[in-house]
Amino acid sequence: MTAADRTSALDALLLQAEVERFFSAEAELLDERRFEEWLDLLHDDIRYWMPIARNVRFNQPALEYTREHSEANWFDEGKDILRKRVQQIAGGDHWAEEPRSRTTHLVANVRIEGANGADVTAKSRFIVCAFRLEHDVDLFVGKRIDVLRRGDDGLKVLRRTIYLDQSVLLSRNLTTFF
Amino acid sequence: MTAADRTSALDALLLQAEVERFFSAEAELLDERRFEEWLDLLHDDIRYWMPIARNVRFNQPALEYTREHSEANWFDEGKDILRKRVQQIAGGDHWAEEPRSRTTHLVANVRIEGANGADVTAKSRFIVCAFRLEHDVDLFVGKRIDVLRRGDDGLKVLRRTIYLDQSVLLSRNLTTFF
Amino acid sequence: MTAADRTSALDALLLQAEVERFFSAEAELLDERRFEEWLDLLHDDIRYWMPIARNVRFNQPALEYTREHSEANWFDEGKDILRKRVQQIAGGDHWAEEPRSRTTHLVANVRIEGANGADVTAKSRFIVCAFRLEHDVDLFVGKRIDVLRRGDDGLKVLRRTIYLDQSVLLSRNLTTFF
Amino acid sequence: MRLADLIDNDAGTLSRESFSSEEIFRRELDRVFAPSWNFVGHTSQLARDGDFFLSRCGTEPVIVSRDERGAINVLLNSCRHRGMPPCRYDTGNATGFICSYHGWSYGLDGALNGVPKFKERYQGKLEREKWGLVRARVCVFHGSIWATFDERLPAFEDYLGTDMQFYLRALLQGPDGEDDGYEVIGGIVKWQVPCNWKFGAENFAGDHYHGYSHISVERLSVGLSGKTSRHNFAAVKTPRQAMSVADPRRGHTIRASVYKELAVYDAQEGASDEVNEYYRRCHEARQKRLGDKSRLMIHGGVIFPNTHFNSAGRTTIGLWLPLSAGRTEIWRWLFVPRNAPHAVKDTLREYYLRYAGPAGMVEQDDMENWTAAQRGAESLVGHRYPFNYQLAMGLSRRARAGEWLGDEVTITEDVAEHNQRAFYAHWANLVAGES
Amino acid sequence: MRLADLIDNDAGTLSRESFSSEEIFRRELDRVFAPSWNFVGHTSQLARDGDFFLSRCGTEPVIVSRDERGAINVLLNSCRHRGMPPCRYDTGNATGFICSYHGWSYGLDGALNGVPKFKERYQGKLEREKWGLVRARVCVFHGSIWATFDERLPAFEDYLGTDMQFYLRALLQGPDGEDDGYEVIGGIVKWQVPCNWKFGAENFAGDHYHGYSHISVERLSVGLSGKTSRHNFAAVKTPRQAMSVADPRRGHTIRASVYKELAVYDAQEGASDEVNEYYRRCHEARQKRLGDKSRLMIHGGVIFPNTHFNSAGRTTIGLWLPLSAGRTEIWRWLFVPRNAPHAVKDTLREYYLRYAGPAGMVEQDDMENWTAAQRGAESLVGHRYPFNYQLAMGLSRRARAGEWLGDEVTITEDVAEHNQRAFYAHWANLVAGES
Amino acid sequence: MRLADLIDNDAGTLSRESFSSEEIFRRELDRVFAPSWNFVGHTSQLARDGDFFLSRCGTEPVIVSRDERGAINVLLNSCRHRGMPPCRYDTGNATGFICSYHGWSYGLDGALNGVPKFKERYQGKLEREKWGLVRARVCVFHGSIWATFDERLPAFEDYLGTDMQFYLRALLQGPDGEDDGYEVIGGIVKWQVPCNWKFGAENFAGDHYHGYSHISVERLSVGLSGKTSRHNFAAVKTPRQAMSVADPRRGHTIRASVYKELAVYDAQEGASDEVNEYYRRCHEARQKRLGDKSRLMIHGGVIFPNTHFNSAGRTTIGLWLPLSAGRTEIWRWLFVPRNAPHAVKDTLREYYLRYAGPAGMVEQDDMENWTAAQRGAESLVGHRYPFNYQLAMGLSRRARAGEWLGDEVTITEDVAEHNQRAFYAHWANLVAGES
Ligand code: FES
Ligand code: FES
Ligand code: FES
Ligand SMILES: [Fe+3]
Ligand SMILES: [Fe+3]
Ligand SMILES: [Fe+3]
Repeated sequence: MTAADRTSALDALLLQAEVERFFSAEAELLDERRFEEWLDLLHDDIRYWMPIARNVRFNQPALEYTREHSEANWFDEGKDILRKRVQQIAGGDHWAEEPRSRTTHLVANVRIEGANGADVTAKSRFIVCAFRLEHDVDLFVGKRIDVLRRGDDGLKVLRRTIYLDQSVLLSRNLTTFF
Repeated sequence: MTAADRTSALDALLLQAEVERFFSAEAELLDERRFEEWLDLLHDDIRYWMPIARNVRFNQPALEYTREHSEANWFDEGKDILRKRVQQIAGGDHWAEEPRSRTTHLVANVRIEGANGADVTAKSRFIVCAFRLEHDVDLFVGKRIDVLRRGDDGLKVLRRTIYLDQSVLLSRNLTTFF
Repeated sequence: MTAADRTSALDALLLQAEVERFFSAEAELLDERRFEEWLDLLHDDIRYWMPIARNVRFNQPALEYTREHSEANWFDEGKDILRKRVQQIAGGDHWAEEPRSRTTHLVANVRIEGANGADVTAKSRFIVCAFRLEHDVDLFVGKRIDVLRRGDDGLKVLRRTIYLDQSVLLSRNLTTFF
Repeated sequence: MRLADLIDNDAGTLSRESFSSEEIFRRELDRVFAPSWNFVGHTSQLARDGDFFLSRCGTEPVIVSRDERGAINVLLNSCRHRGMPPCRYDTGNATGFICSYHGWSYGLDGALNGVPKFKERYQGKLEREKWGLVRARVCVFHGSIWATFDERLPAFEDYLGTDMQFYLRALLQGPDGEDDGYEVIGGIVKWQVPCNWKFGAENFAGDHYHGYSHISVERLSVGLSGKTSRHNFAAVKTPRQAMSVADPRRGHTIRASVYKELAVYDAQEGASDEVNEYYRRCHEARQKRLGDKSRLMIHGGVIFPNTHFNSAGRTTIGLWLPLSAGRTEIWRWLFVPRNAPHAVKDTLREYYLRYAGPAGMVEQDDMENWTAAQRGAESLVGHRYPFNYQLAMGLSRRARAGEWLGDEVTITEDVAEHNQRAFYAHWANLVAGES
Repeated sequence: MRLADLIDNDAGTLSRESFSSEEIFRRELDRVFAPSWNFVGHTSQLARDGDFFLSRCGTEPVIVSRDERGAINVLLNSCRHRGMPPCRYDTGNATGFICSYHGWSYGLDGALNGVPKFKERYQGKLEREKWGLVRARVCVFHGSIWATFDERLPAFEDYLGTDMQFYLRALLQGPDGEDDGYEVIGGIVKWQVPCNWKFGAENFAGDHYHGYSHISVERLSVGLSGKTSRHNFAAVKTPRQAMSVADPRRGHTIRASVYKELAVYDAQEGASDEVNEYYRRCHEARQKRLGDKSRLMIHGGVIFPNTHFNSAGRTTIGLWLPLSAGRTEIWRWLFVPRNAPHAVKDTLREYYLRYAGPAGMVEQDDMENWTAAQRGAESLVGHRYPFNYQLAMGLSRRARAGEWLGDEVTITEDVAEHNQRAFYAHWANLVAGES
Repeated sequence: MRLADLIDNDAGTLSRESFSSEEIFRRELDRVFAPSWNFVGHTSQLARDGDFFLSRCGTEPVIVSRDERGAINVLLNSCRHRGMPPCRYDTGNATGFICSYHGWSYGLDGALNGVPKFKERYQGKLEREKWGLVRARVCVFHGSIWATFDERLPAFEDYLGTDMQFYLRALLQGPDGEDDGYEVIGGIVKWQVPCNWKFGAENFAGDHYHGYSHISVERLSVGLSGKTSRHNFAAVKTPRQAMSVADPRRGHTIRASVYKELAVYDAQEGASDEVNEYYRRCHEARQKRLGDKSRLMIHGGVIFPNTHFNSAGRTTIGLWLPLSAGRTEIWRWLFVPRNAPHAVKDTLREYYLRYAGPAGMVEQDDMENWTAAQRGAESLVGHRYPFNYQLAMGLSRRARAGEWLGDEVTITEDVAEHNQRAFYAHWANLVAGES
């Protein structure tokens, strides 16, 4: 390929690596329970949305996931609520997380779908395992679409859409972040 | 290292990134049920093979997986049959996939083992989760070896070997692609 | 960015790719049961440590994992013991692995935390699945911190810390390597 | 253990085996759930003819459908030929249901309309009219849909009783006091909890006492008033009296408060000006419409055995579906005022999502505690030490006859386990009594 | 429920609890599976002395081995000392089996040959000849291997009955009509389905009626003829009569067709010239060899209780291994004509793989429907509404005495639930009858 | 099966259902575990007042705490109000335990100290002193802590019996023979095995016979002597006599050896000079302190029913916690000499980690075999073929009265299933006998 192609190909690589590093570092903050620092990775205007999956006829895909801003969702909120969740866990009196769960956030298949201006859109797959107390195990599996916005202090999550594959949640709680 | 080494190292990186992007994009097509488009990623001469695992004596590894072209396998077919499977799901009358399962294809440990001429051989690990209806969960774990052939319209899967770790399949069906 | 920045960014990429390739190749050796070759990837002075997780008060994180060199751990050993484990499996008379388990080692979220001199420190997440006999399935999930030392024959694992998320191990055995 | 020893109403104690014994669980299915009316959904989910959704009637999977004549049907979702569910979509619009096994087809009302090879091979042997989907008895009460498969059970209104009709109707009144004032928002929240279904029942019935469970969220402000605490009404200055209301003969229970005087609107839903204004107007309209009765604020309750509702600014209805003694599936419907502006609906919706369910900052701690308490119910040594329900025992009384609080019910003011005792007394009669 | 009410043969109905009750399941293990002959494998899997493979005899794990004298043994795979399975390899060749717990060693015939410290520490107390692996009774029938641990059961031939000997023998004849004409291809397909084992039994017994399950694959061409449809014989123009054949006294059943005249070969296996030619030659050889009887085409059937076979272009034998009332493990052996060229074997093999098992485009929809139907069998309200088996009731008759279709069996022509009724009538006798 | 047929003491056989029947399992909980003393931990885990850790007493979750007065308490970890465990930390230091459900608070001794709204709403109805955490009876024996919730059970010393007091005391003596010579290292190893708890019991009771399980590790050198083999004492040249010691009336058992003369120290712990020197000194101190009795080397044993210990260079105590007939949770405490230098403690620790538990090169093969043997215990045909316990039958004898080996116990020298027979004879009396 031409030198120019090569350069832009390498630029794409650098961006890919930056995004993957961002997601890995984010996962570490969550698994190490450094939730305050995690909040700093979220844009102040973040929309954090996890719809509920429904079983519908093959030709009605639009019905499959509950709609943002109008239907019931697992999560459909902004940074204010996310901050409250962090404050709740921090106190050691949020019994659903006291003692703390041991979580592993695994992010894979990161693919940058596009970048325009300051924003990068990335698709990924996740497996989040949460172990707590002696025997409890929860497994959360699905897909994520992130819009990352670049600012003076690097990338921030501007929008996160989380598609959880479960319909009836087989766990009692969703106390972990995705 | 020398400039030349560096250049070839970066070339290797570009190839690695291209293959990972290919697998991620493929996984998205499957999880988004864009099966027709997925077929376009397969070479017309593809061999799609998933042997059955057997428990054998440590010094008889050759017996561990059923042989291609002569023994029973989970899959051992070409594009014609894969296309029929896609056509079957497309109708909305393939009850095992109606309503559709919600799948997540997670591909990791992608390692390019070699490239000769137009062909690239890549090893990887996969976890495929399939959720359907209210409560059903299937977990498929194993290894993949892909031979990708480069043509005018990019890479195509020429050969896919899928080693599923289960011996007795603990699921009722294998309606997802790997 | 400046040409110098770009160069060092690309260097970082090359290192990242090298480490990921190292982990992928290692996982393949384990899953293909090429344990002798796997031992060659370990530094002669390796410390291989997997502590036991405890449920403790949120403000006593230091108590959460058993301490190296003084408390009970799942693993807390050097190359000599690891070699014995390999020799034990090799004989075909280590019943816990005869017939052999079918394992898949999946490593993700590889993030290089730092490199000083010959040593590279990398954090990662793992899912290890072990299937054996007709129906047995074990799932091991957690985090890894590796210190890799570069020598004449490439990188070697100098130190591996494995944080398994389970507290009570829900499996009868830990016959796989992590 | 002897069933007669399950409960000691005088001591105010209940055996832990009530929560952990699979034998008692099987009796519950037979004697508590089978002979009960169950909430299965709301008319706002069936806007057009042909609309349907899947639900549960106790343990039973049902289709709730609206047919060509606009009638609402509750059908056992199981083909009469080999049991296959003819409907496998959570929701949709259809003209009928075809079973994917052998192709028998049913109408929206459950009628068996089509049978392959009917003429040639059944030759009149198959009486088609007798082999439609099993139809449940249905009652629509101020928009809520109720069903039972028990033919001998009294009509739903009698099952409720006069007083509970009043309370359930009140629950379904919009913030302005108008009947059937709510609609369901799309998406039923469904999840599972590894505990006995009665931990939920007694919590919704009248657990004013478990504040300690929620100290973490009480530190924060999650309500609409902007005030610290999880409840909107925490902002209201008008003094009120908490009370537990129970129908001992039927097992229904209500958590409520009565304001000592007509309450002033204190911006308890003052999340934004628009929302604030809406609720202020509703508040006034409600006082005008209901007068003295507007002093009543229902917090929630339980229609025996497992239909739970919340109110007091959060109108939700939940089903606690028994899977086993130690496992329960919960379905939760979220309601918003039918005529409210979008901003109000959306504000309420967000409040529900951060409050309730597995992602709810409040209910997460309930779920955790119930799950842990279940382990205690399973302790074998523990079986020698019953649970304690003595809170405010002996302080209940018949509601003042003739007064609008009802005269079939008994009441305890302030924090109490009055409703739990009433719930379990009725429950134990059914489980342990002659059948 | 009362066991007497499990089945109503006159009404043609069967209780749903037959599929969902764990109590009935335990009776089945005792009264249906224990006293039965079971297919455990095929002689082609044991080419050399010392060859062995693991299998199941009903619920029991067994070793099937060929010993030094060429004899076939079926042994309970459980050490007599502490129960450890002495063989843990699915297949292989060995001189015997050593238990990895304390090292007792057994011969290929199960004899206890070696006991550590036998002389010093057992001192004649241990009667070694009495402590070999438990041996099953074995019968080899035209290449198929059958076993039972029941000493009182009649010989396999009597268990089959005269007519079923004819049908099973016919099944095992190659496409050219030669006896024992098939061999197993390597790799037994094993998987689990969350449904009762009898959903499989009644499907293989005679469910000609569930075409609707397979409309998706019928749209496509998956057979060898290249014609649309899943079956090769769909290409045959010679008119034929479907029929269900059952032995009511033993519970065995056959799905079959009889061509109204000697069938013409219509390239139904015409996947390629080579395959086509092979089958044409076999077709003619078969007609020459069997004459009028070559009009019979067996589709499949069930040797009571849980050995299932398919035929009519797909020769496979399956075991439905009961794990619980609601869960079953399936093992499937795939057969190809012993003397066919590789191209034929490979073509058949690919046809099987796309047709059968969890990756089979046809059987996937069966599995899905059985799984869903199991939920219906578990419905508590459903227990008041039995399953319907009325299809073509009252149309069965004794086979014409003396004719080659058999005279112990009863037959219904065309689509019917005749075989299911016969299967369940016999099953109910065993489960509910005096023992 | 008839319970009377569970065991045949004369034939030396035991029914496989003893390991697989859930009915027998329920009887075990009631008749074996409830009336037993259980090891729950060690005083070295409670260095300071306020220290606590979670443990199990048979099936029961308990808190083991040291209160303000230094007293050790074993408390059922279940709130008396609704059963919630008031302590959810595996270990820590606290002034008491607050239940997170409704906030009842308990002291380190289990006293119910705080009840929200106690005065206002319980109004004397709640007798607080009667509603503390359930306290177990506790006995501290040479540093080990034992507990039971059975009030009628004899004192721990009588439960042990005179001879077993001697053996258990000896086990807890340091390598220098000093009483209470060990301390626990941090971190209890916990895991689950899918087999019946008695496979562990009989292994620890006296399975000298399963060497074949460990041939892989015997090929290697994992002991401290550097010699091939897994055992340190393999290096000792002084001849010794293996023996099985059992208390038939109580079910306790000991695996031991007696050196034919005072043993010479053969660097069996010679991992390093420092370790070697330490053990040489201890060896001499022990012989001086114990004299002739120092010829005794305890390998391990079982305090009936499920407290297992290892000795002979590896001092560990394990609990086999019954979850179901087919599943067991194991907790393992690892001990090091209290006064040894760090090098010795660390060397021992590493030896334990490579030897014991799910990552132990030795015990991995035990776990695998027990798991596989459980499948054999579940075989239905197998239920007609009991397990064999005939090894060295008829060779046991009463210990020489008056001699220090004890006179309540019976002994068999060399490899034997003597202890297993004694264990099961006592077990069967409890399970099948009149209660
Ligand atoms: S099960 Fe519905 S048609 Fe047969
Ligand atoms: S169990 Fe086979 S030798 Fe002991
Ligand atoms: S359960 Fe402990 S205070 Fe209520
Ligand atoms: Fe609450
Ligand atoms: Fe079918
Ligand atoms: Fe052992």
